[in-house]
Amino acid sequence: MIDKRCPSVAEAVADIPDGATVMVGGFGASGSPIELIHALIDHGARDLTVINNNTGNGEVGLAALIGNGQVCKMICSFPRSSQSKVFPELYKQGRIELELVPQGTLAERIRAAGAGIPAFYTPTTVGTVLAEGKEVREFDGRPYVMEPWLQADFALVKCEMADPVGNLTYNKTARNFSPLMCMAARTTIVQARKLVPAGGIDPEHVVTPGIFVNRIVEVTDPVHEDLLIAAGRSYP
Amino acid sequence: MIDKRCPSVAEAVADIPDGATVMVGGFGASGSPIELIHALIDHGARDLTVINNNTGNGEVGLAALIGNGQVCKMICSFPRSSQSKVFPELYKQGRIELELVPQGTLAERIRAAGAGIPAFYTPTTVGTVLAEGKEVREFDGRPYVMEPWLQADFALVKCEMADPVGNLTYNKTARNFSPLMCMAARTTIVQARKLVPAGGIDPEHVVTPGIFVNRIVEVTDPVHEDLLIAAGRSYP
Amino acid sequence: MSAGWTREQMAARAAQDIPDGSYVNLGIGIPELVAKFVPEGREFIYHTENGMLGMGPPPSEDERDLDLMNAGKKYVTALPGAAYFHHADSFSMIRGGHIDVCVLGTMQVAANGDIANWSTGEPGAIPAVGGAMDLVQGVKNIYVITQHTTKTGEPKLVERCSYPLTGLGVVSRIYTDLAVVDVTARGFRVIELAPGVTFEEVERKTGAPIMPAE
Amino acid sequence: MSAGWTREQMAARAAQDIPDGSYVNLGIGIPELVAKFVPEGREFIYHTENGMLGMGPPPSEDERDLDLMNAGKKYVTALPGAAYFHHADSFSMIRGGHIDVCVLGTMQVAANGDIANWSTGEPGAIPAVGGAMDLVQGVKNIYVITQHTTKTGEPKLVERCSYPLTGLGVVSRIYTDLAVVDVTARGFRVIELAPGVTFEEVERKTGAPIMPAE
Repeated sequence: MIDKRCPSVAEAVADIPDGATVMVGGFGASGSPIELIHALIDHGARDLTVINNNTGNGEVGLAALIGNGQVCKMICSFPRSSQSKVFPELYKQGRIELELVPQGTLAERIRAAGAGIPAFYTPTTVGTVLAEGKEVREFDGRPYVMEPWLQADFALVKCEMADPVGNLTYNKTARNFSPLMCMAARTTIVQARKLVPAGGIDPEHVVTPGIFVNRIVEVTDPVHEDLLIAAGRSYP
Repeated sequence: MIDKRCPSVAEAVADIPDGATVMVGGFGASGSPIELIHALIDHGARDLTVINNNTGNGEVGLAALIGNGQVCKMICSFPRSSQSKVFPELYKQGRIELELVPQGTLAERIRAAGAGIPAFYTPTTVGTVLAEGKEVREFDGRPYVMEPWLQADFALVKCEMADPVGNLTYNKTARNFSPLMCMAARTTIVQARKLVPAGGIDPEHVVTPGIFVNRIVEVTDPVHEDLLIAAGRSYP
Repeated sequence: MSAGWTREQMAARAAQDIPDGSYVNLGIGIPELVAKFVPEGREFIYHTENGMLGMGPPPSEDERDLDLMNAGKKYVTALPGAAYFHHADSFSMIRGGHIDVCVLGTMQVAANGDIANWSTGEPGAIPAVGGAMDLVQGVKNIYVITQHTTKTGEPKLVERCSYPLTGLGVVSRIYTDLAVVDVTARGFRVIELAPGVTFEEVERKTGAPIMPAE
Repeated sequence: MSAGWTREQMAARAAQDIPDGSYVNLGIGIPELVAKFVPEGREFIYHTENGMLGMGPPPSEDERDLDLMNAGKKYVTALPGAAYFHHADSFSMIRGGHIDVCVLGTMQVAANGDIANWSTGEPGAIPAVGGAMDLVQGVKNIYVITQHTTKTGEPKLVERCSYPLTGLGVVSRIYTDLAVVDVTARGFRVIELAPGVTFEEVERKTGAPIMPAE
């Protein structure tokens, strides 16, 4: 039987090289694959380009990865929040690059990569500074901006249930970007709260079909970013 | 409470005007909303442009709608099959127009309409007669064809379960184009095998969120095209 | 000088203009208050960009689910009939014109419907746009709730936005502490004054020509 | 003249070249037979365009579900680990390069990898393309299974396709009743002959220059 299970988060991320482009699931704290991110910190790959809606919070998870100096560029829609200090500081020091992408365009560019669509047109950003330098074209008399797909070498994703074939379900709004990132990355690495046998997920309820998943690690009791921050934790 | 239920298939389709563009769910017999199509035959709207993967089978459902002279143009990927006689005859007589669209492009054009994407690029059809007259453009050295969205006035769709808010689930491969058509049509009309109260569908299992649905008719024991054809039936 | 409408009253006034059964997306801040003032006999279905329709009020401490939050990253609940979906589907709802009303806060709105609510454009500031540009382009009706002026008394309703734009010509109606103002083809027009507020006060505090109610 | 490989033997030979764990899409006709000859110790996961991964063999009469069919509109089953999805997701798998192998029948294949398998181009014929053009552009490896010649003896492996193309330069390997043929940068090359078949016979029945096995 096909079995994409991987024994540990450490082994799952071990081949992520310096300079890789890595998509990280989650919207704020919800759906953030903290254990996989911390394994990537331990692993130590540098010069990473990271794609996430935000830039992490506190000094754990994505913020810790950035704080550890492993990220040279962030592609995101909202790089600050009440609890994000790490990215803003590095950014102001000119030590990290930022590509700001509106949230819907970010989602659609990731999906496009997964769907083999190299570019598409969207009304979002027309007439704003974020459209500067981009092709604008009219359809039915309305202007649209052309946006390219957004591919990645790896995706790190947290899910609720997984089977060994790689079928995934998510928990509530922790779903967010993760199904899209699974589609768009060359290698998709998933941490699952619960592993079930093939057939353990109703084929009607699968959100991410296994074809988009390469490695699955069971993390039965994942830490949650909000709770780590509330407890004043940092990583490593 | 929001309630999109409609008492009958006849009332559900009563405002479809002559000249409308109508998407019809289903892939071959699977997922074909036969009762809604037959109601449309009874209703009698003419000069319809119909979007479906095929052109119907036998002399029921979509084939009957075409046979009744109500359709002036079909947009589909595969207009013939072992049991489709109606369309081929009209087509050879020059009495019905055909826009042939590859299946994946058809699906993506419908999704694009629902997603507010007026055009996108696809590698499909590059270098073939189906790309003639279309814009071809290179991305990363590979040629792609530009394709526009495909909108519709109405969608007729069959689903498995529906709640009054319009959340839908489907049955197995009867899902096919239907969730996309729900997104792309100005008015989406659904026949549901089973109506459940709001909350009767787990929010994690919703395939089509209610925002894409306008009217729901319960058809508890829908006929299946394959069985009608096997029984030699025709409509009206 | 009158006190005009409170934040709650502004939200309640906006809620009056949203038809029953609307799909509604509420921005962070005063717009969120709209959900507290749904008129009797109406029901709105709330969309949140991070992948949910049928969003309900904040949970009590013990019903809180850390994986159930809104786009403002606040914990919320799911009402019967809710649905979860991924970000591409969520923004298909926005970009595809399926959401009826979006109520947003703003820094500036111009007489031609331009809105600037994402960046002050200050050098060194960290730009953050989120879903704002998608919402203003995609949602059918863009309503703005805002104080009529800034804390320092500068008008927020202006002839031309000086801050970087979020979208061009997208706002149709503005609810301030002083008035309800429509964006018309000929510019701002008051359609209702807060109790005790005069048109002259509104005119004085507006940074562009404004027409009185007809 | 040898009988060469049977339809089943062609399918079995193709199956040998598909690695364990591959995601596979099988065209209608001889390609479907590949599923009967999966080599010992390997497992393929079958994709069908109409929205399913993990497709299993045809059902018995009493386990048949009218809503569970493949792209050829034949009834099928779902194996443990199957998933259903809509058409846009299904063709994202195809167009996005997620499917490893597609095995197709054909009318013609050219020495440069062009394939023509959707239309004879006859005037008056009803064109029907289905998912063929998506598959040949999107799937990583396009294999063709076909008789080496038409029923009337015309070569199907040709210098240039005379029928309307499905895709350009996409085919990498061809399994015929006479040989396994690779499409290389320098044209056709035999990599294996069916038992009792000579290279000369293959060469004679091929409509383009062809190189012998090395």
